Amino acid sequence: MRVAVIVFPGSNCDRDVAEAIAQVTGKQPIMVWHRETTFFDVDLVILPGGFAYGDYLRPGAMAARSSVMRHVLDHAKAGGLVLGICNGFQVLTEIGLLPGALLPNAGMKFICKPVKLKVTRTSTPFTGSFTKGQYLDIPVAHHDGNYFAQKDELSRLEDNEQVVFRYENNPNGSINDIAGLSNVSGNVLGMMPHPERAMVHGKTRGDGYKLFNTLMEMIR
Amino acid sequence: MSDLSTPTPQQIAEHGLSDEEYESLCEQLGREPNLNELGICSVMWSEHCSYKSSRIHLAKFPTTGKRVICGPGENAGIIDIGDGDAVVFKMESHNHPSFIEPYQGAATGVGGIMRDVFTMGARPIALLNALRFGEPDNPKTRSLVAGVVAGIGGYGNCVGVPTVGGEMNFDPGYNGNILVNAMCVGLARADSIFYSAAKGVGNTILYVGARTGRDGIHGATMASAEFDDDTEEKRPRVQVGDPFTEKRLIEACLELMATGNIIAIQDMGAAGLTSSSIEMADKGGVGIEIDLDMVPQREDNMTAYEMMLSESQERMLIILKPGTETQSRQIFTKWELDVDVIGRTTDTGRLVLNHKGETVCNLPIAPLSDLAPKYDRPWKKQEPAPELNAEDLPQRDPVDALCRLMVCPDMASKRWVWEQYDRHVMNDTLADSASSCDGAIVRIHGTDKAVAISSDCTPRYVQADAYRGGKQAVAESWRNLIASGAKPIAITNCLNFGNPEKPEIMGQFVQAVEGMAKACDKLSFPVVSGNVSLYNETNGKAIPPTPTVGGVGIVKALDHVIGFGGAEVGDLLYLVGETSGWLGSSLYAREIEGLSGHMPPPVKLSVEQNNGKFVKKAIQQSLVRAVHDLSDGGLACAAADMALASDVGMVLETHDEMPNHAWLFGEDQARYLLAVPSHKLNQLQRLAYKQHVPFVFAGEVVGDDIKIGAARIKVADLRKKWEGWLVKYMENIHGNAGE
Amino acid sequence: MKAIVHVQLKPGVLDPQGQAIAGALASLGYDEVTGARQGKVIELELSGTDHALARERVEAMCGQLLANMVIEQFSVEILD
Amino acid sequence: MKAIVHVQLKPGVLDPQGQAIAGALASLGYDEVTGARQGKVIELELSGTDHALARERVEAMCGQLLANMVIEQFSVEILD
Ligand SMILES: Nc1ncnc2c1ncn2[C@@H]1O[C@H](COP(=O)(O)OP(=O)(O)O)[C@@H](O)[C@H]1O
Ligand SMILES: [Mg+2]
Repeated sequence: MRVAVIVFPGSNCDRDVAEAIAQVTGKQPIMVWHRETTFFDVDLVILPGGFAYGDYLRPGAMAARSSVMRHVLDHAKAGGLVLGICNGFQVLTEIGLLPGALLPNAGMKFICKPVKLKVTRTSTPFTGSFTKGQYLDIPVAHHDGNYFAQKDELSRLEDNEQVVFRYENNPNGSINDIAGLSNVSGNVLGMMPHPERAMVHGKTRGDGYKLFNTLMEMIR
Repeated sequence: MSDLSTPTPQQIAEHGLSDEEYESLCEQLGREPNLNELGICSVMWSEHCSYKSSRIHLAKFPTTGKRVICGPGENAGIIDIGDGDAVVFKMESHNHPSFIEPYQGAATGVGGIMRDVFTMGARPIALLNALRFGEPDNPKTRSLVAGVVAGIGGYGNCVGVPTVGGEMNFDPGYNGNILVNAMCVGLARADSIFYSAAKGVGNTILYVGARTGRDGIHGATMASAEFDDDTEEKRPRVQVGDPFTEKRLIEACLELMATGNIIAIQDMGAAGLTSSSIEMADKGGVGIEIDLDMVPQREDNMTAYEMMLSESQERMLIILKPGTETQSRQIFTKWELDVDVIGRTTDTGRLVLNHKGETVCNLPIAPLSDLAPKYDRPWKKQEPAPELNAEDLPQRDPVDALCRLMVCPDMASKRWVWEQYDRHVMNDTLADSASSCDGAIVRIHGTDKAVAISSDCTPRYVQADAYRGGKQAVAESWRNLIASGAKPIAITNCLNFGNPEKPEIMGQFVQAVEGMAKACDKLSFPVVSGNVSLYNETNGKAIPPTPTVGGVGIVKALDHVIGFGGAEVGDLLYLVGETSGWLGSSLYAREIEGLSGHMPPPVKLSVEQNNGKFVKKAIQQSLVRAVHDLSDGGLACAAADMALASDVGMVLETHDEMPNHAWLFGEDQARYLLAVPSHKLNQLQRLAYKQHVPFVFAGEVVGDDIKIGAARIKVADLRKKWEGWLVKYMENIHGNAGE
Repeated sequence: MKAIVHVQLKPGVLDPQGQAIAGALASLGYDEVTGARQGKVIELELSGTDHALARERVEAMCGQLLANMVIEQFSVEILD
Repeated sequence: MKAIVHVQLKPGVLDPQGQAIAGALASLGYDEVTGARQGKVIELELSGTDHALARERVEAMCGQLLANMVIEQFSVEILD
């Protein structure tokens, strides 16, 4: 599996996710600086967590307008895989690869804690090895994870079964408990929780590991 | 004002220099300074920059050791943790700014301490904070808590350095003067550490980072002045932090460090360009000439005075090797940071500033640094505090008392705080505020080693007896590291006191320092960095003396990491150390009996060491399932912590000869509570016997209740109360919470 | 020249900031406040003198970056 | 009634958001932008009809909650 991790000024989970990928695939992903204008040929593009451009204006807004994002759009439109984690999810909504928007948490506070996620869509390369209704332990750490979509948009994405993960106990006010969302075809996934922080669970493999591993097996 | 004019007496007074100081300055210069020079001298001679009241006492700290690479004097202390790795750390106060503007004050405190660490070549890997607020009922407290916590999180989370621990107390003594002490720990390679000495003549001085604005002018003198009701006037001097710039600055500086282009590097902290340039010149034994027209400026028409005294954040000064300018600039340009050559080193031993075609300052370096005033201020020994006799206190329901202690503001769960901190970014956090471990544990990236970190101080002890209190703060830090499975190595500290010109405050300071020094010496736990914050007073009333200790230890193998959350039903509870039932200045005395100011517990350092050695062995030989040091609230509170963390019930023993309150809540030092699996008991007992360690049966892990004699409470009910206090308090938020 | 850009949430979009403000004001005793919404004002310094052109360009900036058209709407004022 | 509250950073106070916005606009090719500052607008729905009283109350809200007087300044408009 060839993987690219996009690095924006202010990204801060880029190293963490790259190491998670390396742990699963045995291969270092390529790190792509946001000013990159040449095409990169990979299977999966990851938009990592962090505070690209300090989350100024709106989280993900400025990152979404980086030159590299044109390639990410092309890649996604050609059916390539894109995973946006936390700040990466915000970038994906800002650039329109996913519908809706991520607003400040209902409590207006940053929240860092473990959460339980229910898998609600398995027909994606990211979740193909999970079963519907299965629970995953993957932590969140964000200030703006309160997913919102207008009514008709929301019913459309529910009808299309685009919701991939829902919170068991909604930490941020997210509409319909949405924690992770895909596009219709399932090749683009945005999620607020950080799978790269769930690589181990005690002495065994964590659910983040399982997610990345699923991805690798699907592609192989 | 004309910056080149000779200052008026009023201007001299406004700059906080005493008449004698001004005279001595003129004598050293051989003339009167102009206004620019006065501004520069006054910040350099301020308490904050010159440590004029504290220097002679700080010299009492032991600062060397087998593992010490760099002790106090540089931006941060450095210890060797083996395999070519080094850990760089320091703690610093941002008390005054945080009281004025809690969000920005705390945020810039975090930013400032990180710069002290990465300027030495280390990548910051952990942040902690020690916070002291006024009493919860004070109308300002709630919004100060909200603002400070949001500011700490807002900055650290954005930069992407985990905030892994800290402490938070409430006391009316901090009503008008809160304490915000931030600590940063960084990781470097021992063979690529960067210092601030500007060696060599004719080398380029590079300015990098944010532009200079008019913010924070006089911050250093403000930090050295008491508060009064006119504090409002000083408000516009607060600085706004920009964590996004800090993040890029870290990456760019580390990238530049890897090139080998740097001769010296220094962050611009208090007194900005002034103190950074003077310190670099002084350490390198050179002069410095700066062309102020080249300084990146945020605002129009800035004067020399403003540029030199600005405390705009996120700026660094770098001395480059000749010929590396272009490559160095490119790195900062890539990170979209301002960068410019602003001057060069000279052989004159002077600080020369040119602005708009004029020389606006020409001062010899030495009077500003080495020859700055140094005082042996008069100090008064504290009267010995009275002893508190446990027998004189009434008998009470022990479980009821336990509940009241666990729910008091100092003991109640701080979840509301630490859930706002990203504790896991960088993926190396093994134990944080949520983890029920006496120290925070952060793995050395890519290895099977870790550092343990703890921040500690018990101000009520220091208040009653500064010498004992100073000793105790160091001992508790050491004990916390032991109890988390680490070998304690060294400390940093932040000494928060009132006005040193008062002999009784100076007395607190001197005795606390002597107590700390004694403990550091005996425990082989040297001081490698620190910070002093004096004049923490409002309307003449000083804060409780608060010498915060930030301890760092090494965990050699990750399976040595232990906490107090692992106790299982069937385990036996054993108490390590001797219990006399010492209640003077205890949490019990304060919360239950409303008594304070009695003699705090003695700190016997050889006992501390011996007991610690035993506990370390017990951990390394896997003889225990959970370990907790005993501190506030003694045995009963440590047991309750363990019960809550392990989600188990406990039956606690009572004592035949001692009243319950003494046995359960006494705060004798050098003690630990262990949860021992029954099949390991024999082995552990033998070890205790061999090491001459008091090892006393204290109870059993059983059921769902905490039970003492006939009294009991469900652990689940205790949890609700313990978790509930701060949330309920903060949900009532009124007033301005910052951003 | 100067441009003042107002960015507001579209009607119907959840406004957690506004809600938090309304809640806090109520708990401070300002019972007359029956609702609050929070928006942004962005002030741009612009070179040039052509107002019509400036407006056109600033509206483009809004569409491209300053507002998120999924949830926000904007208005532009050009001043000297 | 309605109150429109504008909250802005005081002159001279660093505005990291504004700086980042100006930078982003420049890199999108909007070279005419020479500076940007970001502020807030808070719209309050108010019961009652007395404008003078409303203004007084809203100014109190600003001092107490809506603006951070250490680094911000505000202005209030009352509308029907
Ligand atoms: N201000 C704070 N920031 C982060 N963590 C905190 C803070 N205050 C308390 N904590 C965390 O809460 C836990 C309990 O704190 P405390 O009672 O002070 O510990 P102890 O007395 O055992 O050293 C610790 O893990 C500590 O790191
Ligand atoms: Mg402890």
